Amino acid sequence: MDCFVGIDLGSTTTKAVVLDTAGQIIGRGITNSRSNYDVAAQVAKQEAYTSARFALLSRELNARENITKEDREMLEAALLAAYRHELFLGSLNRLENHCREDLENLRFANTRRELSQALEVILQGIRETADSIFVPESVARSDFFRDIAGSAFIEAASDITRNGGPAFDSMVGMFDRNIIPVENETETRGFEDLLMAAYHRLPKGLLEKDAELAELLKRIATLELNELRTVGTGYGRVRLPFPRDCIRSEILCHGLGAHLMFPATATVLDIGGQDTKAIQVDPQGVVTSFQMNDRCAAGCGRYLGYIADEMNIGLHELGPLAMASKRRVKINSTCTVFAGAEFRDRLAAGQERVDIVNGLHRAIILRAMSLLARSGGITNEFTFTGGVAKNPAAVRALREVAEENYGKLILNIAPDSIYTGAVGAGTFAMRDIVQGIKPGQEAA
Amino acid sequence: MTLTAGVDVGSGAVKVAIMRGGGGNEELLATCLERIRRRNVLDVVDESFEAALREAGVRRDELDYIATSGEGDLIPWRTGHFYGMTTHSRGALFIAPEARGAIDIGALHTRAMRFTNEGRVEKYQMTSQCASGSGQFLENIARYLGVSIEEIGPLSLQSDEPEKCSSICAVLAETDVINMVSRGISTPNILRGIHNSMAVRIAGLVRAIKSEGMILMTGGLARDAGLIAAVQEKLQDGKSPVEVKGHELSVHAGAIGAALWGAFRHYKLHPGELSGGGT
Amino acid sequence: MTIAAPAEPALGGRLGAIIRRATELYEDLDFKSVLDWKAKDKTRRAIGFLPVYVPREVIHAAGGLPVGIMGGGDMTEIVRGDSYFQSYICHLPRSVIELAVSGRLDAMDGFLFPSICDVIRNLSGMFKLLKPDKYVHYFDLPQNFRAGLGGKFYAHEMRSVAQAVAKMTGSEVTDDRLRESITVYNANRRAIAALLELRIEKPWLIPATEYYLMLRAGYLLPADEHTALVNEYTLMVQQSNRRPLDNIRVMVRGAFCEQPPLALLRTLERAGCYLVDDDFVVGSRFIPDPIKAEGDPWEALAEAFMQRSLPTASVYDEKHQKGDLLVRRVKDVRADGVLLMAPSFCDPALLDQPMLQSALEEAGIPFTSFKYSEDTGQFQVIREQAGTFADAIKLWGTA
Amino acid sequence: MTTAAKKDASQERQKTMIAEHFEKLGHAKENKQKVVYTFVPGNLTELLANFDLLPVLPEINALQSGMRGKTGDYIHLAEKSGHSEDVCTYVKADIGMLKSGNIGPTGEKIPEPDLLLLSYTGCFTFLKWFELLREEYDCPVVMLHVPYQGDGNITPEMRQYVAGQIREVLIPELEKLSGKKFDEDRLREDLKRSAKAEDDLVWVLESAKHKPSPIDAYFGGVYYIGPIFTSFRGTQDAVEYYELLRGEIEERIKLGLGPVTPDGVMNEEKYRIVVEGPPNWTSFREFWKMFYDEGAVVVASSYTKVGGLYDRGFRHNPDEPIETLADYSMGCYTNLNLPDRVNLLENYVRDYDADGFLINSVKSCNSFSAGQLLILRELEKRTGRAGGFIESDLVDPRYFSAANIKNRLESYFQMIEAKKAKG
Ligand SMILES: Nc1ncnc2c1ncn2[C@@H]1O[C@H](COP(=O)(O)OP(=O)(O)O)[C@@H](O)[C@H]1O
Ligand SMILES: Nc1ncnc2c1ncn2[C@@H]1O[C@H](COP(=O)(O)OP(=O)(O)O)[C@@H](O)[C@H]1O
Ligand code: SF4
Ligand code: SF4
Ligand code: SF4
Repeated sequence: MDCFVGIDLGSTTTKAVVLDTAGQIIGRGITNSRSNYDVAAQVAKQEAYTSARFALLSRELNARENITKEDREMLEAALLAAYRHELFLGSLNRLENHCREDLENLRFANTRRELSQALEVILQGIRETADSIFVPESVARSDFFRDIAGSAFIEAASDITRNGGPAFDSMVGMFDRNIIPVENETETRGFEDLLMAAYHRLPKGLLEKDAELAELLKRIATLELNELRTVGTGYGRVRLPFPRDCIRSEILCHGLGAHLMFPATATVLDIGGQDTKAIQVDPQGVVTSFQMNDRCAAGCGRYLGYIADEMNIGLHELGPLAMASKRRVKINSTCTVFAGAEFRDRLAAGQERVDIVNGLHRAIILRAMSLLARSGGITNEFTFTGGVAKNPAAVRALREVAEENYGKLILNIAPDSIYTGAVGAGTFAMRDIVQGIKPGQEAA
Repeated sequence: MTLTAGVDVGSGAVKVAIMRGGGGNEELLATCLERIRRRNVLDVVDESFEAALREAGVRRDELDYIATSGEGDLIPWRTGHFYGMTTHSRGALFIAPEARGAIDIGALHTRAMRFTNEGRVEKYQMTSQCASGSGQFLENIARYLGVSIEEIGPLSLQSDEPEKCSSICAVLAETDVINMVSRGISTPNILRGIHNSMAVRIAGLVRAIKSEGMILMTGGLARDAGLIAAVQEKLQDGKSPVEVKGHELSVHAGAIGAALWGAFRHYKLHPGELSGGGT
Repeated sequence: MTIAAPAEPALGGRLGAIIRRATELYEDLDFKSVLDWKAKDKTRRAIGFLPVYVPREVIHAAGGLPVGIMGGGDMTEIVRGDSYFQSYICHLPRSVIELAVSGRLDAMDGFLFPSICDVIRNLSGMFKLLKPDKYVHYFDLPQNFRAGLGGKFYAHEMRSVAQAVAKMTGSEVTDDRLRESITVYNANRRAIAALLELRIEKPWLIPATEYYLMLRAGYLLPADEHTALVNEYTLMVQQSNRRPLDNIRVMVRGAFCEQPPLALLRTLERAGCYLVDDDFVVGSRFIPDPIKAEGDPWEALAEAFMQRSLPTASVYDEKHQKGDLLVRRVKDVRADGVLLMAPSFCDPALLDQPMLQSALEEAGIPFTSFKYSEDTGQFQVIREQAGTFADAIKLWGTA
Repeated sequence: MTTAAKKDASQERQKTMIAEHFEKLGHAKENKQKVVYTFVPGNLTELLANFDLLPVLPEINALQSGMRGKTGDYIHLAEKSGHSEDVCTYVKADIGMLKSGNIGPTGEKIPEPDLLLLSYTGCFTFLKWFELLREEYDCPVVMLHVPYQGDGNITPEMRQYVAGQIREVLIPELEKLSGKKFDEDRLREDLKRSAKAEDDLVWVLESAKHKPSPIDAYFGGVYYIGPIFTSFRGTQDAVEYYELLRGEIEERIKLGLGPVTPDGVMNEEKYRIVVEGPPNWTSFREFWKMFYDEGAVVVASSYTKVGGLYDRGFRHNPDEPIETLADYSMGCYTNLNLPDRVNLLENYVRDYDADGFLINSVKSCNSFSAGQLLILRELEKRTGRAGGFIESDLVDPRYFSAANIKNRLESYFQMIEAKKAKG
C-alpha cells in the first residue's frame, strides 16, 4: 500500500508518523533524539512502520470470527509487549557487549574483576525488571531504553555499593559511557524476525487461541509499504539527511498539524523538550504570528525531565503525582538546570512533594503564558501540543490559567498531540504528491 | 592539639576533611568525596563522614569542632557553619600558600574570590540565577559525548581547532553539542570550545574582583586541566597578570577551609588551648 | 536555599495578631482593605501612587486615601504583563500592569506616577491609554531646589493634585485642612522614627520582615490607624523575649523602588545579617522629621521635600554629597557594612552604585552588591554572598 | 547603482562642518575657549554660542564610537570598573571612552569640560550620566530641570519654571564661566537663523510624502538632522547646509529618484514604513542594508524628532528668546507622553501613507523602550496596518544579532505583502 511519512526531529524526541493516501495516521513512532540524527530519524521511522503493521494486524484480527473479542485483545497486547521486550533485550545485549569491551580498557586493570561481577548482577537486575515491565498489563515508566535501563541500573548499582561493592560512580560511569553507542546503533533484526521472536515468547495457552496466527503474522510482516514521500521538520531539520525541498519549518508544521487535528484552532501552544512555541493560525491553518523562547530553555519539557530524574520516577508518573495535590507551592524560577536543586531546597523546607511538583507544573505554564501573551494572546479554539501535553497536571494548570485570564475556552488536546509536528510534515508530503507540487517549488 | 572536621555539602557532591592542629600549624589527616547522584543528601553526608573518620583514624567524639559549608547548614550535628566563599578562600590558601585568589566551579555555581595572606575574603563575585557554564552543564555535555568527566580535561587539551560555542544556556548547549557531533566536529574540539566559552564568563568574574597573582581553581572542575588552560588563556588575553592553577586537593578546598575556620573559632571560644596544646 | 528557612513559628498573643494583620494587608493584592474603607462612605476615594514619594498629606487633606502600589511582589503570576514589557525592563511595571489588566487595581480612583525613572514615567502614559476614564497623573518632582523656582513649580504640582482629588471627593483642600494632614502624618513620622530607632539599638527585637510589613501597612491603612499599629508594635516587641544572635549589622541601599520579596529579607537574616537600616518603602519615611505645621503648608511641604528628604538615586544630588551622606549614615546606625542591592535592569539604582561604592571604598567600609527582582525565587547565590560577607566581618571583626 | 561613487555636496559640507568643530575642540584649551558638555534633546546651543562656549555632546561621541566599532571595548572597560550589564550603554560607552583617553571621531582628543550642563529632557539617565562624569572631572554642574509633558501639554507653570531656571541659574553661571555678558540681541539673531534652517529641514523630512520617497527618513534621516540637532543650530553654516540639501532633494523629486543608500540610489520602493526607536550604530550599514535590499524605505521616524518636533510646527521664535528656548526643550520627542507618541506615529502612518510601522526596541534606552509593546498594539488597532518589532541596542555589539533581526524583518515584510494582497 502507498503511504507518506512525516518526521519531526525534536530536541528531545524524534517523532515519525505514517499516513495513508487519505491522510489518516496509520503508524506512529517515537524515540529520543541523540547525537546522530540519521539514526534517530531511522529509528522513529522504523517504529512508525512497526506501529503501522501492528495497526494492520489489529484490523485483520478484528475481521476474524474464530476468536473472541477478549482473546483477540489479549493476544494483541501480549504480542506488542513481547515485541517490545525483544527490542529491549536486543539493546540490553548491545549494552552488555559495550560494557564488557569497555572493561578491557587498561585503566580498569585493578578493578576489572570487581566491576565485571557487579555488571553481571546489575544486568540480571535489569532483565528481571524487564520481565516485569513487558507484560500486557504493566504501565511502562518510559518508552525509552535509556530511561528504563538507566534507572534499573542506578538502583542496582547503589545496592551494590551499599553492600560493600565497587564505588557507585565507577558503575554509573560505565553506564553513561556505553549507553551512547547503544543508542546510536539500530536493531539488526528485521521486523519479521522480531515479530516471530515475540511470537515465540507468547505463552502456549494464548497461542492456541488462534491456530493461523503465525501465518497471519508472516503476511503482515511481509506486506509491502510503499513510501511515496517523506517530509522532515523540527529543531534538527537542517541536519536531516533529506533534500532541501523535503524539509519544512517546524512552526509551519505545528500550525498545520494542529489545524488538521482541530480545524477550528486559532491558537496553538507547543511545549517540547527544549522549546516552547506560541503560534496563531488563521482558519486555513496558515501561521499568522508566533513567538518562541530563545537563549534560555527554562520552563520547557526538559525541566520536568530533570525533576523526574531528581525524584527517580518516570516522566509518565510526574503528572499524576501532581494531580494528587490540592495546594501548590509558588515557584518563580524555572531554570532547567536548577530544577533539581530547587526541588531539594523546598523539600528541606518541609514542603510537600506533591505540592512542589504541582507548583512546578504551574510555573511552566506561566512561562508559556508570557509567550502566548506576546504572540497575541489566546483565541478560541486553543490547541495544546508537544510532549508536555501528555502530562495531565500541565494540562490542568494550563486550563486554569487560560480560563482565568482569557475566559472560557475550548482546549483541544489530541492523544496524538506529541506527533503534531510530524503530522503537519506528513501532510505537506502528501500535498506535495497529491496536489502535484513538484519538489523544489514550495521551499520551506 | 585540636581535631576538627569540615563538611562541604555541594549540589553535586559531599566533601569531608579532617584536620589536626591550628594557628598556622595544621595537618590534613583525611579527605573524602562522595557524589550525591540522586541519593538522600544526609545519607551521603553520613557515609562520607564515617569514611573520612575511618581514614583519619579519629573517633567522632574526639572532634573539637565540626564545621559545615555549602548547603551543610542542614546538618543537625554541626558545631558551626561558614559560607562557601569563606571556606574556599581559606582552603585555597592552605593548599597553595602563594594563592591570593580562587575560582570555585561547582555543580551549579561559579564564584571568584580574592583574599589576603590570612585567608580573609576581600572581594568576590558569583554567577547568578543561571546555571550556564557550571559543572552540571559540563557533565551533561560529557554524557552526550560519551566521555567520562575524568576524560574531559585530557581530551580538551588535544584540541587543534576549538569549535565556537555560542549557546549560553546549559540546556540549549546540549543541543548545540548534538549538532556539532553530527557535523563531525571532533570531541576534543567540542570540549575545548565549551571550555573556551566557559572561560570567557569565568575571566569576567576574575576581572570583576580585580584579582592578581596566583589563583587556585577549587571545586570539582579544578581537576579539569582543559578548563584551567582555557581560563589561563582568556585571562592572558585580558592582559591581567594572573596565573591559574589546579591542585590534587582543590575539590576539597571547601571542606578543608571549613575545618580550618572551625579550629580558628574553637581557639577563639577556648583561648589558651593553643598554647596548652603544644604544637 | 531560600525557603529552606522553616516558616517562623507563628506568634501568639497581641504581637502575633499585629503581624498577621500586617501580613494580610501585604498579601492582599486585590486591595480589599481599600475597598472596605471605601464602602464605609460613598464619597471616599482612593488614589494609588507608585514609588518613590508623593506628599500623601495633600491627598489626605482632600479626603482621599493614598495607597502605595509597590508591584506584585512574588505573589503575582505574570500572565499578560510580559506582553507589555521587553525582557530587559525591570519587573515592577509588569506586575503593576498585570494587576491593572486583571482588574485588581479597580479599587483606585486615580493614579499618581512620581518622577523617578523613565519606566514609571512611561507607565503613566500606558495607564492613560489603558484606563482612559481614570485620573492618571505624572507627578513631576522638582530637580531644582530653589524656593522661587523648583519650590513654586512643585507647589503648583501639589495644588493640581489637590484639585483633582477634591473634585472626586467634593472636599476642597484648604490651608487649614492641609496643616491638619501634616500634623497627622507628623505623628506617623514619629512612630516610624521610634521604630527605626529601636531597630538600630536592638535589631534582634525587630526581624527585617516584620519591620518591612509594618512599613508596607502604612501604604494601605489610613495614616492614624497605621500610626497606632506601629506604636503598638513597637511597644509589644520590647516586651517580647527575643534574644540577640551572633549576627552582623548591615545597611541596605538601592532597593528604593522595586521591592525585594519577604523571603529575600529572611534569607539575609538567616545568612547572619541584621538589617539596621535600609531604603525599602523609602517613600513612607522620605521626609524623616516632622514638617512645619504652621505657616503656608504648601511651602512647608515643598521645603521639606527639597531640603530635608532622604537621598535617592532619582533626585539630583545638587550638593554632591551622596557619598558623604552614605558614609555618615553607616556610622550613625553603627553598621558593620553595606549591602548594595538593586533591582535588575534598574538604571537609577545601578548607575548610582559605582558612586556609592567608591565612597564606601574610600571610607574603608565593607560592602557587597547584588541584584534581585521582586519575584526572585532562588536565593542561594544571595545567601552565599551575604553569608560570606557576614563571615568575613564575624571572623575578622571590623570595630 | 550608478550614483554610488559621488558623495552629495551636502554630505561633503556636513563633513567639513564637523571636522572644523572637532578641530576647534582640539585646540580649545590653547585658545582658552571654554568647553561645555551637554545633551542633544532640548540642548541650548544658541545660548552657549552667546557666550562663545564650545559644546560637546557625549551621546554623539558614543554613537560615533559605535559606528567606528569602538564601543564594544569601551563598554567592557566600564563594566570592568563596576558598571552593571543592565544599564544604558551610551553611558558606559562614554565612560569607557573617557577611560581610554577621550579620543574623538577625528582622532583628536576631546577636551575636558569646564562645565557640565545637565539639561534634562526626556531621560532620567542623563542625570546619572553627569553625576558620574562629575566624579571624573573637577568641574561644576548646572541642572536645567525640564518637566515632562505628562499630561500632554506645556502648562504656563512649566514654561515659567524652565524660563526662570534659564534666566536665574543658567545665564549667571554661563556668564561667570565665560566672563562675558549675556547678549540678547545676538541670541535673537541666532534664533532667526535657527528658524530658517528648521523650515528647510521640515521641507526635507516631508519630501518623503512623495512616491517614491526621495529620502530615507530614518537611516538617511540621521544624517539630515545632524547639524540642527547639535552644535550648529543658529549658525550660518547650518542655514546654508539645509539650503543645499533642499536643492538636492528637489532635484531628486524632479527626476523621480528614490533615496540614496550606501550602495547607490534605491531602485524600487516596495514598502513604505514608519519606524519608532533609535537605530543601532554598531552595525548601522548592515542594518540599513536589510531594509534597502528588500525595497523598504522609511518614510518617517520618531528618532529624527529627539532634537525637536519641527514638523509639528515648532520654530525657534526670536521674539521671545528665553521662552522659546524653554518651549523647545520641553517639546522634543523624548519629552512626549506615551499617548502623544502613539498619536504622532499614527499620524505619520497616515500622512506618509505607510504600509506599516516597525519598532526597533533598544535594550539600552528605557526612555524609548518602556511601553513600546503597547504602542505597537495601539498602532495596529488604530491603523490596521502591519506592525513589526525587533530588538537591538544602540552601541552594544553584543545585542545586535544580525541573523535574528534579518529573520524577523523578512517575515515582517512578508506580512506586509500578505496584508497588501488581502487589500
Ligand atoms: N508521557 C509523558 N508524560 C509527561 N510528559 C511527557 C511524556 N512524554 C513526553 N513528555 C514531555 O515532553 C517533552 C518532550 O516533548 P517533545 O515535544 O517530544 O519535545 P521536542 O519536540 O523538543 O523534542 C519531554 O521533555 C517531557 O517533559
Ligand atoms: N575530573 C573532573 N573533571 C571535570 N569535572 C569534574 C571532575 N571531577 C568532578 N567534576 C565536576 O565537579 C562538579 C562537582 O564539583 P563540586 O565542587 O563538588 O560541586 P558542588 O560543591 O556544587 O557539589 C561536578 O559537577 C562534576 O561535573
Ligand atoms: S541554564 Fe537555566 S537559566 Fe540559564 S539559560 Fe539555561 S535554562 Fe535558562
Ligand atoms: S525598579 Fe528602577 S527602573 Fe524599575 S521602575 Fe523602579 S526605579 Fe524604575
Ligand atoms: S537611556 Fe536612552 S535617552 Fe537616556 S541616555 Fe540612554 S540612550 Fe539616551
